[in-house]
Amino acid sequence: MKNKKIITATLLVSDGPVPNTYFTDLLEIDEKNLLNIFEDINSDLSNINFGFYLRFDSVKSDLVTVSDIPKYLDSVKPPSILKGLSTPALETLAIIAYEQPVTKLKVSEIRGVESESSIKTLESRGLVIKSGELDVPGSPILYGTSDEFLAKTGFESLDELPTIGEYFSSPNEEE
Amino acid sequence: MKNKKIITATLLVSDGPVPNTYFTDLLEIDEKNLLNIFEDINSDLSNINFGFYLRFDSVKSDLVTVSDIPKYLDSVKPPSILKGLSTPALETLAIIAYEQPVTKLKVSEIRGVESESSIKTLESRGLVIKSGELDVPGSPILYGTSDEFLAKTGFESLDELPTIGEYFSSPNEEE
Amino acid sequence: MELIELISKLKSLLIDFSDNNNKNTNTNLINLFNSLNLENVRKDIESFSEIVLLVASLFELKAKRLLPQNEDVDWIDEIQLIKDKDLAFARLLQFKAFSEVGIALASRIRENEMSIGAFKYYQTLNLYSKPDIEITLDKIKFNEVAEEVFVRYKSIKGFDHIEYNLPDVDEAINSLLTSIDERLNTTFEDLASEVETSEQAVAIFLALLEAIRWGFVKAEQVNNNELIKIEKNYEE
Repeated sequence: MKNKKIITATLLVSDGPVPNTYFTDLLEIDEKNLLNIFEDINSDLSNINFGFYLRFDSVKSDLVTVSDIPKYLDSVKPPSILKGLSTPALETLAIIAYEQPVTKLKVSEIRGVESESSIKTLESRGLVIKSGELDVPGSPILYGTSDEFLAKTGFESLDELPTIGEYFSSPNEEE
Repeated sequence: MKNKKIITATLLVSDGPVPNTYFTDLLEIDEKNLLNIFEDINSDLSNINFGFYLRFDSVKSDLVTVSDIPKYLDSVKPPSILKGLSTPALETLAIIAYEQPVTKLKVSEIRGVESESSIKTLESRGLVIKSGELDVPGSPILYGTSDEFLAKTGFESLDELPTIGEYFSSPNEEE
Repeated sequence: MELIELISKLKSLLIDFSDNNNKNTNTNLINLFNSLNLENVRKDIESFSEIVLLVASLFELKAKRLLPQNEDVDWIDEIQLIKDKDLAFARLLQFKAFSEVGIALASRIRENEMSIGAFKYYQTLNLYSKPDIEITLDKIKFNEVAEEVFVRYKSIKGFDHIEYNLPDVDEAINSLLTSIDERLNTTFEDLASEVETSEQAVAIFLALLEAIRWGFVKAEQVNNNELIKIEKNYEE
Protein backbone atom coordinates (compact mmCIF):
# COMPACT_ATOMS: atom_id res chain seq x y z
CA MET A 1 0.00 0.00 0.00
CA LYS A 2 1.52 3.18 -1.25
CA ASN A 3 0.27 5.57 1.43
CA LYS A 4 1.85 3.51 4.18
CA LYS A 5 5.12 3.56 2.30
CA ILE A 6 5.08 7.31 1.88
CA ILE A 7 4.06 7.98 5.47
CA THR A 8 6.72 5.74 7.01
CA ALA A 9 9.44 7.07 4.72
CA THR A 10 8.48 10.66 5.48
CA LEU A 11 8.45 10.05 9.21
CA LEU A 12 11.85 8.37 9.04
CA VAL A 13 13.55 11.37 7.48
CA SER A 14 11.54 14.16 9.04
CA ASP A 15 13.30 16.35 11.51
CA GLY A 16 10.73 16.26 14.29
CA PRO A 17 6.98 15.55 14.30
CA VAL A 18 5.02 15.92 11.05
CA PRO A 19 1.64 17.70 11.17
CA ASN A 20 -1.26 15.45 10.17
CA THR A 21 -2.43 18.04 7.70
CA TYR A 22 0.79 17.51 5.77
CA PHE A 23 -0.21 13.92 5.03
CA THR A 24 -3.91 14.57 4.43
CA ASP A 25 -2.95 17.23 1.87
CA LEU A 26 -0.18 15.23 0.24
CA LEU A 27 -2.12 11.98 -0.05
CA GLU A 28 -5.56 13.51 -0.44
CA ILE A 29 -7.12 11.41 2.30
CA ASP A 30 -9.23 12.45 5.25
CA GLU A 31 -8.07 12.52 8.85
CA LYS A 32 -9.93 9.42 9.88
CA ASN A 33 -8.28 7.49 7.10
CA LEU A 34 -4.88 8.80 8.17
CA LEU A 35 -5.36 7.80 11.80
CA ASN A 36 -6.29 4.33 10.62
CA ILE A 37 -3.06 4.05 8.69
CA PHE A 38 -1.15 5.23 11.78
CA GLU A 39 -2.74 2.48 13.83
CA ASP A 40 -1.95 0.00 11.12
CA ILE A 41 1.69 1.03 11.16
CA ASN A 42 1.86 0.68 14.92
CA SER A 43 0.38 -2.77 14.92
CA ASP A 44 2.88 -3.78 12.23
CA LEU A 45 5.74 -2.39 14.27
CA SER A 46 4.75 -4.11 17.45
CA ASN A 47 4.25 -7.42 15.65
CA ILE A 48 7.79 -7.40 14.35
CA ASN A 49 9.20 -6.32 17.68
CA PHE A 50 11.01 -3.19 16.60
CA GLY A 51 12.59 -0.70 18.97
CA PHE A 52 10.49 2.23 17.84
CA TYR A 53 6.85 3.09 17.30
CA LEU A 54 4.69 5.77 15.85
CA ARG A 55 3.64 8.32 18.42
CA PHE A 56 0.68 10.31 17.15
CA ASP A 57 -2.25 12.41 18.23
CA SER A 58 -4.90 14.41 16.39
CA VAL A 59 -2.35 16.99 15.31
CA LYS A 60 0.99 15.35 14.53
CA SER A 61 3.02 12.15 14.40
CA ASP A 62 6.63 11.01 14.73
CA LEU A 63 8.68 7.82 14.95
CA VAL A 64 10.19 7.54 18.43
CA THR A 65 12.09 4.85 20.30
CA VAL A 66 10.19 2.59 22.69
CA SER A 67 10.63 3.46 26.32
CA ASP A 68 11.89 0.11 27.51
CA ILE A 69 15.19 0.29 25.61
CA PRO A 70 17.11 1.63 28.62
CA LYS A 71 15.92 -1.40 30.57
CA TYR A 72 17.38 -3.71 27.93
CA LEU A 73 20.61 -1.83 28.03
CA ASP A 74 20.89 -1.79 31.80
CA SER A 75 22.91 -4.96 31.87
CA VAL A 76 25.37 -3.89 29.21
CA LYS A 77 27.64 -0.96 28.96
CA PRO A 78 27.21 0.63 25.56
CA PRO A 79 30.62 1.03 23.98
CA SER A 80 31.11 4.60 22.96
CA ILE A 81 32.16 5.45 19.48
CA LEU A 82 34.67 8.23 19.50
CA LYS A 83 33.83 10.47 16.65
CA GLY A 84 35.27 13.82 15.68
CA LEU A 85 33.17 16.58 14.24
CA SER A 86 33.05 17.07 10.50
CA THR A 87 34.51 20.23 9.02
CA PRO A 88 31.07 21.78 8.39
CA ALA A 89 30.15 21.17 12.02
CA LEU A 90 33.49 22.46 13.31
CA GLU A 91 33.22 25.62 11.22
CA THR A 92 29.74 26.22 12.51
CA LEU A 93 30.83 25.59 16.09
CA ALA A 94 33.73 28.03 15.73
CA ILE A 95 31.47 30.77 14.42
CA ILE A 96 28.95 30.23 17.21
CA ALA A 97 31.72 30.23 19.81
CA TYR A 98 33.15 33.52 18.65
CA GLU A 99 30.04 35.36 17.57
CA GLN A 100 27.58 34.21 20.21
CA PRO A 101 24.78 34.95 20.71
CA VAL A 102 24.30 34.54 16.97
CA THR A 103 21.48 33.70 14.57
CA LYS A 104 21.44 30.90 12.02
CA LEU A 105 21.39 33.50 9.26
CA LYS A 106 24.57 35.15 10.48
CA VAL A 107 26.33 31.78 10.77
CA SER A 108 25.28 30.93 7.22
CA GLU A 109 26.49 34.28 6.03
CA ILE A 110 29.92 33.86 7.54
CA ARG A 111 30.31 30.31 6.26
CA GLY A 112 28.89 31.21 2.89
CA VAL A 113 26.49 28.24 2.92
CA GLU A 114 23.18 27.41 4.53
CA SER A 115 24.10 25.94 7.92
CA GLU A 116 20.89 24.69 9.43
CA SER A 117 21.75 21.02 9.53
CA SER A 118 25.17 21.66 11.06
CA ILE A 119 23.54 23.66 13.85
CA LYS A 120 21.08 20.80 14.42
CA THR A 121 23.93 18.33 14.67
CA LEU A 122 25.76 20.46 17.21
CA GLU A 123 22.59 21.01 19.17
CA SER A 124 21.79 17.31 19.30
CA ARG A 125 25.23 16.68 20.69
CA GLY A 126 24.84 19.28 23.37
CA LEU A 127 27.69 21.50 22.17
CA VAL A 128 25.42 24.31 21.14
CA ILE A 129 22.30 25.60 22.89
CA LYS A 130 19.54 28.04 22.12
CA SER A 131 20.38 31.08 24.17
CA GLY A 132 17.51 33.40 23.37
CA GLU A 133 15.73 35.21 20.60
CA LEU A 134 16.73 38.25 18.66
CA ASP A 135 14.36 41.14 19.24
CA VAL A 136 13.43 41.76 15.62
CA PRO A 137 10.39 40.72 13.59
CA GLY A 138 10.31 36.94 13.25
CA SER A 139 12.29 36.55 16.50
CA PRO A 140 15.12 34.44 15.08
CA ILE A 141 16.70 32.06 17.57
CA LEU A 142 20.06 32.97 19.04
CA TYR A 143 22.62 30.23 19.54
CA GLY A 144 25.54 29.96 21.93
CA THR A 145 27.95 27.31 23.14
CA SER A 146 27.21 25.07 26.13
CA ASP A 147 29.22 24.13 29.22
CA GLU A 148 29.81 20.85 27.44
CA PHE A 149 31.68 22.79 24.79
CA LEU A 150 33.98 24.30 27.41
CA ALA A 151 34.50 20.90 29.01
CA LYS A 152 35.40 19.26 25.70
CA THR A 153 37.75 21.97 24.53
CA GLY A 154 39.30 22.48 27.93
CA PHE A 155 38.71 26.21 27.94
CA GLU A 156 37.77 27.43 31.38
CA SER A 157 35.62 30.22 30.04
CA LEU A 158 34.79 31.86 26.74
CA ASP A 159 37.30 34.60 27.55
CA GLU A 160 39.99 32.04 26.99
CA LEU A 161 39.18 31.59 23.31
CA PRO A 162 42.32 32.59 21.43
CA THR A 163 42.19 35.83 19.48
CA ILE A 164 42.06 35.20 15.80
CA GLY A 165 44.95 36.67 13.88
CA GLU A 166 45.18 40.27 12.87
CA TYR A 167 41.77 40.09 11.29
CA PHE A 168 39.91 41.33 14.29
CA SER A 169 42.50 43.77 15.49
CA SER A 170 42.27 46.08 12.50
CA PRO A 171 40.89 49.45 13.60
CA ASN A 172 38.43 49.84 10.76
CA GLU A 173 36.56 46.64 11.44
CA GLU A 174 32.94 46.14 12.41
CA GLU A 175 30.25 46.06 9.84
CA MET B 1 13.56 -10.21 20.59
CA LYS B 2 15.78 -7.88 22.51
CA ASN B 3 18.61 -7.51 20.01
CA LYS B 4 16.34 -6.55 17.18
CA LYS B 5 14.73 -3.90 19.38
CA ILE B 6 18.04 -2.37 20.37
CA ILE B 7 19.42 -2.41 16.84
CA THR B 8 16.39 -0.77 15.27
CA ALA B 9 16.11 1.86 18.00
CA THR B 10 19.80 2.71 17.71
CA LEU B 11 19.65 2.95 13.93
CA LEU B 12 16.65 5.26 14.12
CA VAL B 13 18.43 7.80 16.27
CA SER B 14 21.98 7.36 15.03
CA ASP B 15 23.64 10.16 13.15
CA GLY B 16 24.49 8.37 9.93
CA PRO B 17 25.51 4.72 9.50
CA VAL B 18 26.50 2.71 12.59
CA PRO B 19 29.63 0.53 12.41
CA ASN B 20 28.86 -3.18 12.73
CA THR B 21 31.47 -3.48 15.45
CA TYR B 22 29.36 -1.22 17.62
CA PHE B 23 26.58 -3.80 17.70
CA THR B 24 28.79 -6.85 17.98
CA ASP B 25 30.46 -5.26 21.02
CA LEU B 26 27.27 -4.00 22.58
CA LEU B 27 25.25 -7.16 22.14
CA GLU B 28 28.15 -9.57 22.44
CA ILE B 29 27.24 -11.40 19.28
CA ASP B 30 29.39 -12.37 16.32
CA GLU B 31 29.28 -10.75 12.93
CA LYS B 32 27.44 -13.59 11.25
CA ASN B 33 24.75 -13.39 13.86
CA LEU B 34 24.46 -9.64 13.36
CA LEU B 35 24.11 -9.95 9.60
CA ASN B 36 21.34 -12.51 10.18
CA ILE B 37 19.48 -10.05 12.35
CA PHE B 38 19.91 -7.39 9.66
CA GLU B 39 18.37 -9.70 7.09
CA ASP B 40 15.59 -10.50 9.48
CA ILE B 41 14.82 -6.85 9.93
CA ASN B 42 14.73 -6.33 6.19
CA SER B 43 12.40 -9.20 5.55
CA ASP B 44 10.10 -7.85 8.29
CA LEU B 45 10.13 -4.43 6.70
CA SER B 46 9.39 -5.64 3.22
CA ASN B 47 6.55 -7.87 4.46
CA ILE B 48 4.75 -4.93 5.99
CA ASN B 49 5.37 -2.69 3.01
CA PHE B 50 7.16 0.12 4.77
CA GLY B 51 8.88 2.97 2.96
CA PHE B 52 12.31 2.28 4.40
CA TYR B 53 14.76 -0.58 4.74
CA LEU B 54 18.06 -1.41 6.34
CA ARG B 55 21.00 -0.74 4.05
CA PHE B 56 24.01 -2.67 5.27
CA ASP B 57 27.33 -4.11 4.22
CA SER B 58 30.19 -5.81 5.99
CA VAL B 59 31.17 -2.59 7.72
CA LYS B 60 28.10 -0.55 8.63
CA SER B 61 24.33 -0.25 8.53
CA ASP B 62 21.69 2.46 8.35
CA LEU B 63 17.92 2.80 7.96
CA VAL B 64 17.19 4.53 4.66
CA THR B 65 14.11 5.20 2.56
CA VAL B 66 13.27 3.01 -0.42
CA SER B 67 14.24 4.68 -3.65
CA ASP B 68 10.96 4.46 -5.54
CA ILE B 69 9.09 7.29 -3.82
CA PRO B 70 11.52 10.21 -3.95
CA LYS B 71 9.09 12.74 -5.34
CA TYR B 72 6.84 12.38 -2.32
CA LEU B 73 9.75 13.21 -0.06
CA ASP B 74 10.85 16.38 -1.81
CA SER B 75 9.65 18.67 0.90
CA VAL B 76 11.07 16.71 3.83
CA LYS B 77 14.41 15.57 2.56
CA PRO B 78 17.56 17.58 3.28
CA PRO B 79 19.04 19.44 0.31
CA SER B 80 21.53 17.44 -1.74
CA ILE B 81 25.17 17.72 -0.83
CA LEU B 82 25.67 18.44 -4.53
CA LYS B 83 23.40 21.46 -4.49
CA GLY B 84 25.28 24.44 -5.84
CA LEU B 85 28.49 22.48 -6.45
CA SER B 86 30.01 23.58 -9.74
CA THR B 87 31.69 21.31 -12.28
CA PRO B 88 35.12 22.69 -11.29
CA ALA B 89 34.40 21.56 -7.73
CA LEU B 90 33.37 18.08 -8.93
CA GLU B 91 36.53 17.83 -10.99
CA THR B 92 38.57 18.84 -7.96
CA LEU B 93 36.75 16.20 -5.92
CA ALA B 94 37.64 13.55 -8.50
CA ILE B 95 41.29 14.56 -8.46
CA ILE B 96 41.46 14.49 -4.68
CA ALA B 97 39.67 11.12 -4.56
CA TYR B 98 42.13 9.52 -6.93
CA GLU B 99 45.36 11.30 -6.07
CA GLN B 100 45.00 11.45 -2.30
CA PRO B 101 46.82 12.40 -0.20
CA VAL B 102 47.42 15.38 -2.44
CA THR B 103 48.45 19.03 -2.05
CA LYS B 104 46.58 22.05 -3.32
CA LEU B 105 49.47 22.77 -5.67
CA LYS B 106 49.24 19.35 -7.27
CA VAL B 107 45.49 19.69 -7.75
CA SER B 108 45.96 23.11 -9.32
CA GLU B 109 48.67 21.72 -11.54
CA ILE B 110 46.48 18.91 -12.82
CA ARG B 111 43.56 21.22 -13.43
CA GLY B 112 45.70 23.98 -14.83
CA VAL B 113 43.93 26.55 -12.69
CA GLU B 114 44.19 27.75 -9.13
CA SER B 115 42.01 25.41 -7.11
CA GLU B 116 41.94 26.89 -3.65
CA SER B 117 38.33 27.97 -3.69
CA SER B 118 37.12 24.61 -5.03
CA ILE B 119 39.01 22.79 -2.29
CA LYS B 120 37.58 25.15 0.33
CA THR B 121 34.07 24.57 -0.98
CA LEU B 122 34.51 20.80 -0.83
CA GLU B 123 36.00 21.09 2.63
CA SER B 124 33.18 23.20 3.95
CA ARG B 125 30.74 20.62 2.59
CA GLY B 126 32.61 17.91 4.47
CA LEU B 127 33.49 15.89 1.36
CA VAL B 128 37.19 16.65 1.63
CA ILE B 129 39.38 16.84 4.74
CA LYS B 130 42.91 17.80 5.58
CA SER B 131 44.68 14.50 5.98
CA GLY B 132 48.18 15.59 6.94
CA GLU B 133 51.17 17.58 5.86
CA LEU B 134 53.77 16.86 3.24
CA ASP B 135 57.20 16.43 4.74
CA VAL B 136 58.98 19.11 2.70
CA PRO B 137 59.89 22.71 3.52
CA GLY B 138 56.76 24.76 4.02
CA SER B 139 54.82 21.62 5.05
CA PRO B 140 52.02 21.97 2.50
CA ILE B 141 48.69 20.53 3.61
CA LEU B 142 47.61 17.19 2.19
CA TYR B 143 43.97 16.70 1.30
CA GLY B 144 41.93 13.52 1.11
CA THR B 145 38.30 12.47 0.97
CA SER B 146 36.19 12.10 4.12
CA ASP B 147 34.00 9.30 5.46
CA GLU B 148 31.10 11.43 4.33
CA PHE B 149 32.40 11.07 0.78
CA LEU B 150 32.35 7.28 1.13
CA ALA B 151 28.88 7.35 2.67
CA LYS B 152 27.54 9.60 -0.08
CA THR B 153 29.08 7.68 -2.95
CA GLY B 154 28.24 4.34 -1.35
CA PHE B 155 31.77 2.95 -1.55
CA GLU B 156 32.79 0.77 1.38
CA SER B 157 36.35 1.97 1.16
CA LEU B 158 38.63 3.88 -1.17
CA ASP B 159 39.82 0.58 -2.62
CA GLU B 160 36.42 0.30 -4.24
CA LEU B 161 36.89 3.41 -6.36
CA PRO B 162 36.78 2.18 -9.94
CA THR B 163 39.98 2.63 -11.92
CA ILE B 164 39.65 5.69 -14.07
CA GLY B 165 39.54 3.64 -17.24
CA GLU B 166 36.40 1.89 -16.05
CA TYR B 167 34.48 5.12 -16.33
CA PHE B 168 35.22 5.26 -20.01
CA SER B 169 35.41 1.64 -21.07
CA SER B 170 31.78 0.98 -21.88
CA PRO B 171 30.47 4.05 -23.62
CA ASN B 172 26.93 2.81 -24.03
CA GLU B 173 26.07 2.19 -20.41
CA GLU B 174 26.78 5.13 -18.08
CA GLU B 175 24.35 6.81 -15.69
CA MET C 1 33.14 23.64 -41.13
CA GLU C 2 32.35 20.56 -39.14
CA LEU C 3 33.24 20.57 -35.49
CA ILE C 4 35.15 17.34 -35.66
CA GLU C 5 37.20 18.76 -38.45
CA LEU C 6 37.96 21.87 -36.44
CA ILE C 7 39.01 19.88 -33.44
CA SER C 8 41.37 17.75 -35.44
CA LYS C 9 42.86 20.84 -37.05
CA LEU C 10 43.39 22.42 -33.66
CA LYS C 11 45.07 19.25 -32.48
CA SER C 12 47.44 19.18 -35.38
CA LEU C 13 48.18 22.85 -34.85
CA LEU C 14 49.07 22.08 -31.30
CA ILE C 15 51.37 19.31 -32.41
CA ASP C 16 52.99 21.47 -35.06
CA PHE C 17 53.37 24.38 -32.81
CA SER C 18 57.05 23.99 -32.22
CA ASP C 19 57.47 24.81 -35.91
CA ASN C 20 58.75 28.25 -36.39
CA ASN C 21 55.90 30.23 -37.85
CA ASN C 22 53.86 32.32 -35.52
CA LYS C 23 52.32 34.39 -38.25
CA ASN C 24 50.98 31.38 -39.97
CA THR C 25 49.49 30.11 -36.80
CA ASN C 26 47.78 33.40 -36.28
CA THR C 27 46.21 33.37 -39.68
CA ASN C 28 45.26 29.80 -39.38
CA LEU C 29 43.52 30.35 -36.07
CA ILE C 30 41.63 33.36 -37.28
CA ASN C 31 40.57 31.58 -40.44
CA LEU C 32 39.50 28.62 -38.47
CA PHE C 33 37.31 30.65 -36.20
CA ASN C 34 35.85 32.67 -38.99
CA SER C 35 34.81 29.53 -40.76
CA LEU C 36 32.98 28.28 -37.75
CA ASN C 37 29.28 28.63 -37.22
CA LEU C 38 29.16 29.46 -33.54
CA GLU C 39 25.49 28.62 -33.26
CA ASN C 40 26.26 25.01 -34.04
CA VAL C 41 29.18 24.91 -31.71
CA ARG C 42 27.13 26.07 -28.77
CA LYS C 43 24.71 23.27 -29.35
CA ASP C 44 27.45 20.75 -28.84
CA ILE C 45 28.76 21.59 -25.41
CA GLU C 46 31.02 18.56 -25.28
CA SER C 47 33.00 19.63 -28.32
CA PHE C 48 32.87 23.21 -27.25
CA SER C 49 34.75 22.48 -24.05
CA GLU C 50 37.29 20.50 -26.01
CA ILE C 51 37.84 23.43 -28.31
CA VAL C 52 38.25 25.79 -25.40
CA LEU C 53 40.86 23.48 -23.93
CA LEU C 54 42.75 23.13 -27.16
CA VAL C 55 42.70 26.82 -27.85
CA ALA C 56 43.73 27.61 -24.30
CA SER C 57 46.68 25.25 -24.63
CA LEU C 58 47.63 26.81 -27.93
CA PHE C 59 47.56 30.29 -26.56
CA GLU C 60 49.50 29.27 -23.51
CA LEU C 61 52.26 27.85 -25.70
CA LYS C 62 52.06 30.84 -27.95
CA ALA C 63 52.48 33.23 -25.06
CA LYS C 64 55.55 31.34 -23.91
CA ARG C 65 56.87 31.39 -27.41
CA LEU C 66 56.41 35.10 -27.73
CA LEU C 67 58.29 35.88 -24.57
CA PRO C 68 61.93 35.75 -25.77
CA GLN C 69 60.98 37.37 -29.07
CA ASN C 70 64.63 37.34 -30.19
CA GLU C 71 65.91 36.10 -33.52
CA ASP C 72 66.29 32.41 -32.66
CA VAL C 73 64.88 30.41 -29.90
CA ASP C 74 67.63 28.99 -27.82
CA TRP C 75 67.82 25.18 -27.88
CA ILE C 76 67.09 24.97 -24.19
CA ASP C 77 63.92 26.92 -24.78
CA GLU C 78 63.17 24.64 -27.66
CA ILE C 79 63.32 21.65 -25.39
CA GLN C 80 61.21 23.50 -22.88
CA LEU C 81 58.65 24.10 -25.59
CA ILE C 82 58.48 20.44 -26.46
CA LYS C 83 58.13 19.62 -22.81
CA ASP C 84 55.42 22.23 -22.48
CA LYS C 85 53.61 20.74 -25.40
CA ASP C 86 53.72 17.29 -23.88
CA LEU C 87 52.66 18.70 -20.57
CA ALA C 88 49.79 20.50 -22.22
CA PHE C 89 48.69 17.26 -23.82
CA ALA C 90 49.08 15.26 -20.66
CA ARG C 91 47.18 17.91 -18.78
CA LEU C 92 44.50 17.94 -21.40
CA LEU C 93 43.97 14.21 -21.09
CA GLN C 94 44.18 14.16 -17.33
CA PHE C 95 41.93 17.15 -16.96
CA LYS C 96 39.28 15.81 -19.26
CA ALA C 97 39.34 12.44 -17.57
CA PHE C 98 38.97 13.90 -14.10
CA SER C 99 36.22 16.25 -15.07
CA GLU C 100 34.24 13.32 -16.40
CA VAL C 101 35.05 11.20 -13.37
CA GLY C 102 33.80 14.09 -11.24
CA ILE C 103 30.50 14.01 -13.04
CA ALA C 104 30.33 10.22 -12.72
CA LEU C 105 30.93 10.52 -8.96
CA ALA C 106 28.23 13.17 -8.73
CA SER C 107 25.72 10.98 -10.51
CA ARG C 108 26.58 8.19 -8.09
CA ILE C 109 25.99 10.51 -5.15
CA ARG C 110 22.71 11.64 -6.66
CA GLU C 111 21.56 8.07 -7.02
CA ASN C 112 22.51 7.26 -3.44
CA GLU C 113 20.69 10.30 -2.20
CA MET C 114 17.45 8.78 -3.50
CA SER C 115 17.59 6.77 -0.29
CA ILE C 116 17.54 9.11 2.64
CA GLY C 117 18.86 8.17 6.06
CA ALA C 118 16.89 8.52 9.29
CA PHE C 119 17.15 12.01 10.71
CA LYS C 120 16.23 11.49 14.33
CA TYR C 121 19.46 11.92 16.14
CA TYR C 122 18.17 14.86 18.13
CA GLN C 123 16.31 12.14 20.04
CA THR C 124 19.59 10.74 21.38
CA LEU C 125 19.53 13.48 23.98
CA ASN C 126 16.60 11.74 25.65
CA LEU C 127 17.36 8.16 24.68
CA TYR C 128 19.37 6.15 27.09
CA SER C 129 21.87 7.19 29.68
CA LYS C 130 24.84 6.76 27.42
CA PRO C 131 24.36 8.08 23.90
CA ASP C 132 25.92 5.90 21.29
CA ILE C 133 28.36 8.46 20.06
CA GLU C 134 30.92 10.23 22.14
CA ILE C 135 32.05 13.39 20.46
CA THR C 136 35.68 14.27 20.69
CA LEU C 137 36.68 17.85 20.25
CA ASP C 138 40.29 18.60 19.53
CA LYS C 139 41.23 22.03 20.83
CA ILE C 140 43.98 22.54 18.29
CA LYS C 141 41.81 21.56 15.39
CA PHE C 142 39.02 23.75 16.71
CA ASN C 143 41.36 26.74 16.82
CA GLU C 144 42.61 26.04 13.33
CA VAL C 145 39.16 25.84 11.85
CA ALA C 146 38.05 28.93 13.73
CA GLU C 147 40.97 30.89 12.37
CA GLU C 148 40.39 29.60 8.88
CA VAL C 149 36.70 30.25 8.70
CA PHE C 150 37.02 33.82 9.94
CA VAL C 151 40.03 34.55 7.78
CA ARG C 152 38.05 33.29 4.83
CA TYR C 153 35.16 35.53 5.78
CA LYS C 154 37.34 38.54 6.46
CA SER C 155 39.30 38.10 3.27
CA ILE C 156 36.10 38.31 1.31
CA LYS C 157 35.43 41.62 2.96
CA GLY C 158 38.99 42.85 2.83
CA PHE C 159 40.09 43.84 -0.65
CA ASP C 160 43.32 45.28 0.69
CA HIS C 161 44.89 44.58 -2.65
CA ILE C 162 42.80 47.24 -4.32
CA GLU C 163 44.50 50.49 -3.54
CA TYR C 164 42.63 52.77 -5.85
CA ASN C 165 39.87 54.90 -4.59
CA LEU C 166 37.21 52.50 -5.73
CA PRO C 167 33.64 52.29 -4.53
CA ASP C 168 33.23 50.34 -1.33
CA VAL C 169 33.00 46.75 -2.53
CA ASP C 170 32.82 45.66 1.08
CA GLU C 171 29.61 47.44 1.65
CA ALA C 172 28.32 46.40 -1.72
CA ILE C 173 28.85 42.72 -0.88
CA ASN C 174 26.99 43.14 2.38
CA SER C 175 24.08 44.94 0.85
CA LEU C 176 24.06 42.52 -2.06
CA LEU C 177 23.87 39.55 0.29
CA THR C 178 21.18 41.26 2.32
CA SER C 179 19.02 41.97 -0.68
CA ILE C 180 19.51 38.44 -1.98
CA ASP C 181 18.63 37.13 1.45
CA GLU C 182 15.49 39.16 1.48
CA ARG C 183 14.39 38.15 -1.94
CA LEU C 184 16.07 34.75 -2.21
CA ASN C 185 15.73 34.96 -5.96
CA THR C 186 16.50 38.14 -7.75
CA THR C 187 18.07 39.24 -10.99
CA PHE C 188 21.13 41.26 -11.78
CA GLU C 189 18.97 43.80 -13.58
CA ASP C 190 16.85 44.09 -10.48
CA LEU C 191 19.86 44.74 -8.29
CA ALA C 192 21.40 47.16 -10.74
CA SER C 193 18.18 49.13 -11.07
CA GLU C 194 18.59 50.36 -7.51
CA VAL C 195 21.91 52.10 -7.94
CA GLU C 196 22.23 55.80 -8.33
CA THR C 197 25.75 56.31 -9.63
CA SER C 198 27.94 54.41 -12.03
CA GLU C 199 30.41 53.78 -9.18
CA GLN C 200 27.69 51.98 -7.28
CA ALA C 201 26.93 49.89 -10.33
CA VAL C 202 30.59 48.93 -10.54
CA ALA C 203 30.56 48.07 -6.85
CA ILE C 204 27.48 45.88 -7.24
CA PHE C 205 29.05 44.12 -10.16
CA LEU C 206 32.34 43.50 -8.36
CA ALA C 207 30.46 42.39 -5.27
CA LEU C 208 28.45 39.97 -7.36
CA LEU C 209 31.57 38.52 -8.96
CA GLU C 210 33.17 38.04 -5.56
CA ALA C 211 30.03 36.56 -4.07
CA ILE C 212 29.82 34.10 -6.96
CA ARG C 213 33.49 33.27 -6.74
CA TRP C 214 33.11 32.46 -3.06
CA GLY C 215 30.00 30.43 -3.64
CA PHE C 216 27.63 32.67 -1.70
CA VAL C 217 25.32 33.02 -4.62
CA LYS C 218 24.73 31.50 -8.02
CA ALA C 219 24.07 33.51 -11.14
CA GLU C 220 22.61 32.04 -14.25
CA GLN C 221 21.49 33.30 -17.61
CA VAL C 222 19.67 30.70 -19.61
CA ASN C 223 19.98 32.56 -22.87
CA ASN C 224 20.87 35.99 -24.16
CA ASN C 225 17.36 37.32 -23.94
CA GLU C 226 16.76 36.30 -20.35
CA LEU C 227 17.58 38.26 -17.23
CA ILE C 228 20.57 37.13 -15.19
CA LYS C 229 19.01 35.18 -12.34
CA ILE C 230 20.72 35.33 -8.97
CA GLU C 231 20.00 33.04 -6.06
CA LYS C 232 21.52 32.07 -2.77
CA ASN C 233 23.72 29.02 -2.68
CA TYR C 234 22.62 26.47 -0.12
CA GLU C 235 24.73 23.78 1.51
CA GLU C 236 24.12 20.07 2.08
